[in-house]
Parts: sequence; structure tokens; C-alpha cells
Amino acid sequence: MAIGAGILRVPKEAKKGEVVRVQMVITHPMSPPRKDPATGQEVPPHTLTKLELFYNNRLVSTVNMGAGISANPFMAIALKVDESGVVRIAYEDNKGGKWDRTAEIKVT
Amino acid sequence: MKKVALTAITLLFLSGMAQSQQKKAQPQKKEPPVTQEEVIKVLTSGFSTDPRFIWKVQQDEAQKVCSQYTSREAMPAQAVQKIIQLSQSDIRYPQWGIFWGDWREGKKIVDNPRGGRFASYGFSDSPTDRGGNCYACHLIEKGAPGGTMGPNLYQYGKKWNITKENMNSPEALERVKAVYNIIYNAWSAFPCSSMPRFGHNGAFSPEDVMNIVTFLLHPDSPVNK
Amino acid sequence: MNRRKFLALSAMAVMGLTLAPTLQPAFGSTPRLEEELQKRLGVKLAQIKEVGEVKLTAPTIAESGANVPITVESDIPIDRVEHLWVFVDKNPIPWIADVKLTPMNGQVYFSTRIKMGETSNVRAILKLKDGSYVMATKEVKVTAGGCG
Amino acid sequence: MKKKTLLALFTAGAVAGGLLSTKAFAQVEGELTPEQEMKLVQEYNRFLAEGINPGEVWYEVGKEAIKKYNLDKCDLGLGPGVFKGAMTQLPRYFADAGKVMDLETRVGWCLQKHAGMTQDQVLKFVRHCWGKTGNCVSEYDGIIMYLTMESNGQKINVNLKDPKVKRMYDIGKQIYYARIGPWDFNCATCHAGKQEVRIRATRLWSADRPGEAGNAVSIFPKYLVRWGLPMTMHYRYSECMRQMRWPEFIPHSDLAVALSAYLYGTANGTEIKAPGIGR
Repeated sequence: MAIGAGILRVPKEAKKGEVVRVQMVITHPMSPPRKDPATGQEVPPHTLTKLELFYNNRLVSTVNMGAGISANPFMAIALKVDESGVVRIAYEDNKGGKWDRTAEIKVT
Repeated sequence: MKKVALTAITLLFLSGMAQSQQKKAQPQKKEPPVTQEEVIKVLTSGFSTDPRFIWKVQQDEAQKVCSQYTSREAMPAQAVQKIIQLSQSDIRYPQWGIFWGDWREGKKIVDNPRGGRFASYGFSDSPTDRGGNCYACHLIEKGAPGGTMGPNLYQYGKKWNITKENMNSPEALERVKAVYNIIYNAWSAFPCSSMPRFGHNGAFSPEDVMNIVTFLLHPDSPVNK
Repeated sequence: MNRRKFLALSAMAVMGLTLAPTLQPAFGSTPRLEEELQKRLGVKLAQIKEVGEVKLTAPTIAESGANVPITVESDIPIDRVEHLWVFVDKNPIPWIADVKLTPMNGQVYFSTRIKMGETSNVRAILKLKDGSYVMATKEVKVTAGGCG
Repeated sequence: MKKKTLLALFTAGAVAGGLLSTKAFAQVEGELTPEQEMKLVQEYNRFLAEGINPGEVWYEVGKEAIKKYNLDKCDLGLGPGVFKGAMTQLPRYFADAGKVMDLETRVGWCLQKHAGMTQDQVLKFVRHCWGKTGNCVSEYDGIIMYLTMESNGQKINVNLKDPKVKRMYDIGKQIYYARIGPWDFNCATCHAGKQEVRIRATRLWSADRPGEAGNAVSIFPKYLVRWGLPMTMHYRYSECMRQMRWPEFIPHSDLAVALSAYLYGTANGTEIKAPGIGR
């Protein structure tokens, strides 16, 4: 497993119009810029910068973040579900890493 | 450190507990009790043989006694006496005797959590780290986060009514000595206490201990503000 | 008794100040925070109203500053809300994250875990569609856990 | 009285929008007793436990690693590759190895047998992330996470009727109370006693308070937020021994098995809920 792997968790089923929670964990160091104590050299930051939440390919939310978020970030956002569909999160970091994950919700 | 545990060469022993613990969940058939050698074998099997550290497994006489009881309440009077005797006879004082030390130096040791820990994978203290990690177990200065395993030492000097005026009286110096004894060898006052025997084990010199006592009791120390 | 009197007084003082929030810089603000607010929101902290409709849940004491769980919720209908920010006053970089919200969210809700360098106020700020800002504040005391 | 004060403040805060809550809190805070603070730290831990535990990510890591290292041949006591519920009956006696083993020791044995690793290679594999505070991912941690999570929801049931297991339990208990090293510590220094105490801000569990040993061990591997990785039980032992100023601990040793026999034996009846999360 490498940086960027994670878990996207939504309820499998929801009622039409229900507001559900989209929960996620992404493995990432979220390290701030710092000095290496051993060498004294500047170590550049390595953090996720942006995460977009889509539902059926419509952009629901955009999260911007930096090193203030804890390592291996957890996030939860609300999503109103009017129809069955696919939740997708797409996220990227400051070193050019880009990932995405999907999960399905069935409206009953 | 050199003084540690050299009084005894044999490894630990903990005979008393073998009996007390076999009441629960016992198999029907009576097994021969666990022997000292077995415990030693298992214990040493789990430690690196690095000569820098393996000596730590050797127990001194007092440690052996304390290892037998799950609490001080469970100790027979004889064992309590034995520990007190062993511990009191061991206390050494600074060469100039019982005088106030420097609370600023004492504070440095009290505040410093580092000292004595080693693991080859990292997180090790350096041999020059000489902290007492006192806040792990005690609340000391007002507002500084600390533990509650040991008593709250905030305003410890005030508690004993030590003031600028009386601090060199025989009564005050008697108190200084009593606290010195506890820090040098806690078991001299509280047999088998959780508190390490810092002086006895060589973690602190007599001067270090006196500086810590001064930090706790001196009217000028932030502890008593 | 004394304390009760003090509490009554302080409660009154609190209300008095809230009624006239622009009289002085908001209590507990820091230059770093003001700088960040200016840069990202274009407002001063004193211009942001603290309201009960924004709810910020965070621990009163955190055993580790590396990971402080927070949750921002609001009863304000989602179609009146545009954006959400999280700030920690005393962090080297007070800005933690911000979220662009849309009606598809259904509800203002954002939960995450944040880093805190020291005891500080945490603030959740919402920008409403009418251009105004509202917020909730909670002080989190960062303490030290473990053996040391 | 204090509760009332807090309540009054919260009400005042709610009425006024809590703008000056900082000041109000400072006033109350100075008056919190250590016991109240300890409760508030527990509140922090409850908040942490909500949502997804990042440690769960290691489940997938382990699933892949088990294939990669041929561990589907590994017998944890219920037959080769039978992992569901296997954790509940460990430590147990293994005839093929001729000794009592706990989960991690058994996995080490299987890595030698089925993945062709030497003992040194296994130890290196185990310690891959030890001492690291960054974003370190270890396949071993994943394997232990996967194998433990496969028993989630089931109750620990160590067979103390087996004399060999019971013997390790007894030895483990003696070691638990053995005062060793230059700081005179034993496991019981921190984890025994009736009274609730804390080390710095951390509340300590006690083997003498019912259920607490179970609650403590049933959540391992435990995700540590300060290091950003899950800590296995043997890493926990090692760290405790480092803090106790003991000699350096070797994972998969009989010492580890004896401690596991004592702790998991004491935890019998507790439901496994891995991973836990904490500071």
C-alpha cells in the first residue's frame, strides 16, 4: 500500500432525499515543511491539497487542505441522495499524486 | 548506574506469588509450581543479549522481595521491615551534608522526561540525558500537566510551612533530609513504592537529589509560588 | 457565592461585548490569524459574528495535539451557505482546511482530525450567500499524554 | 457545584454566542481537578473513536501480504488458512512447534516455514516501522491487523485448562510483577491497583479493575495517532519495556508469549474489537 490508498465509506442504501455521511480515510503523511534534525536540511512539505466529492459526476464539494490536517486524514461530509448513484472522491497532493475512489449508494 | 543490582548476582525470584495466583482458573490436576529457573529462562529469552543492557535483568535483594507481592498491603511486616532496613542503610548524602541546593538545577531534572531508555530501533535517550520524568507521575508546578500516580507536589514546601525565615531551622532541615531520603531511595519510607530509587540506582547523584529537594521545598521555587 | 457573582458579571460582559462587537478587536485573536483571515476571507475576526446556529464539536482537552477530532455542523439551511473554513488561532499556519459547499450536500456537516501545536481556540467559520460570515469557537487544551 | 458552573457558562455562552468563551474557560479550567481532567481526556478518546479508524486501511495491506508470503498455509490452531475466530483461542499450544505461541509468534513461525524467511529476516520484517513516526506502512502490521480483525466481534477464549498454556500464564503473571532494572519498574507499576490514576494526561488501565485488561488488549493492533500507524501487541511490549528501562525486548520470544498468555488469559470473555485508536 502506498500513499493515497484509503477507505471510502457510505451507507449501501438510503431513502430518497436522505442526507447521508460520506466518510473517508486516506493514507498520507500530511507532513509540514520542516528541518531534518539530523542533517539540518529543509524538508519540503508533503500534503494532500485538494479533494473533490462527486455524486453521479456532479461536483458536490471541494475541500482544500494543508499540513494542518492530521496524518492519514479522516474526513466526513454530508451528501443528499435523491437517486441511486456513484459517490466518487478525487484527491491530489502537492507532489503531483492524484487518486480517486468510488462507492455506490442505492436509493430504496 | 554502576551500583545497581550488584548486591546480588542471581536473577530474580518471586516465590510468594506462585501460590497466591493459582487459585483462579486452575486445572484439576496439580501441576508442579513454576520454578525460579523457568521464569528466569523465559525472561532472559525475551531480551537482547547486548552487554550494554542485559545486566539490567539482574535483581538486587530489595527488588526480589518486592517482586513477590502484588501490593504493599499484601506484604508481611517482616518484608516491610527488611526493605526499610535495606533502603535506609543505603542512603548517601552530599559531602557537605544537608544544605539547600539550587532549585533551578533541580527544576531541569524534574522537567526533563529523558534518561535511561534504550531501544535499538530508535526513541533512545542519550547517555547524557539525566531527567527524572517527574511529571509523568506528579503534579508539581501550577498548571503544568502531570500524572496522579504519585502525590500532588504543588506547594510542597508551603505544606511543610517552610518559609524564608525558618528555612535554616533544625526542623526545616529535618524536613529537607526526610524528602531527600524519599527521592534518594523511596523505599526507605515507602517500601516497594512505584517510585524509582533514583539515588540508590545511580540515576541521580547526591547533589542532584539535593537540587530536586530544593526545587520542591525552597520558598523561592516556582513550586511554592 | 463569589464565583456565582463573577459568573453573572462575566456573562453580562459577554453579552455586552457581543452586542457591540466592533468596539475592539475580538478577544483571543492573534496577528497570524488576522493575517490569514484577511488573505482568505478578506475580513477581520471582529467582523465575524459568533452564532449558536453554528455548532463546533471538539474535545475540551486533547491528549495529543497531533490529532484533534472536530465536527462542524449547522442548522442554517444549506442553500444559504457557500463555504466553510476551519482555523486554529495559534498554529504556525492557522488555516486548516476549507470546504466549498453546494445544495447537494443537503446539510452543513464537516468532520475531520486536525493538528494543534498548543492550547488554542479552534474556529469554524461559514460564509453565507448574503456575503456575511458567522462562526463557532471552541478552546481546546492540548496536553501531554503517555510516559514521556 | 462545578457541574453547575460549567452549565452556567455554557448557557451564558450559548446566549451570547460564546464569543468570550476563552476567558470563561480559563476560569473554569484552573479549577478542574485531575479526575475531571481525566474524564475530559476520555471524552477526547471517544471523539477519536468516531468515524473511520485509519488503522483499518492496514486490513487490505495484510490481505495482500498473506497471499504474497504464503500465509494462507499458516495454521493458527483451527487449520491451515482458517483465520476467522483464530485469534480468540491464542495463545495456545502448537504441537508442530512444540510450544505455546501467541498470534504474532505463530505468524513469525509461519513466515519461516512458508515464506522461507530466516529468524533474523522475520525480526527485521516485524520491526520495519518500529521507531518511525512518519507515514510508515509495514506488511507485518497489516498481516497482524488482518488476522486479528478476522476475529472481530468474537470473544477471547484462551484455554487455561491446558496445563501448558496455564504454565505460561503463571510465568507471565510473575513477570508482570517482577521489578527489574535501574528504575525498579514492573508492568504493575502502571497497570495494577484499584485506584484510577493517570500518567501525565493518560488514564492507565489496571489489571486489578474488572474488565480493564480485556478492554486494553482486545483493541490491539491499536492505531496511534501520534505516529500514524497501528501498534501491534509486541511493539507495545517493546515500548513498555523501553519506558521501564528494561533491557531491549525481542519480539516473538517466550517472554512475549508469557505476557500474552497472562494478559489474554485475563481478558477471556472480552470481545475482540480491532483496531483501537488512541494517542
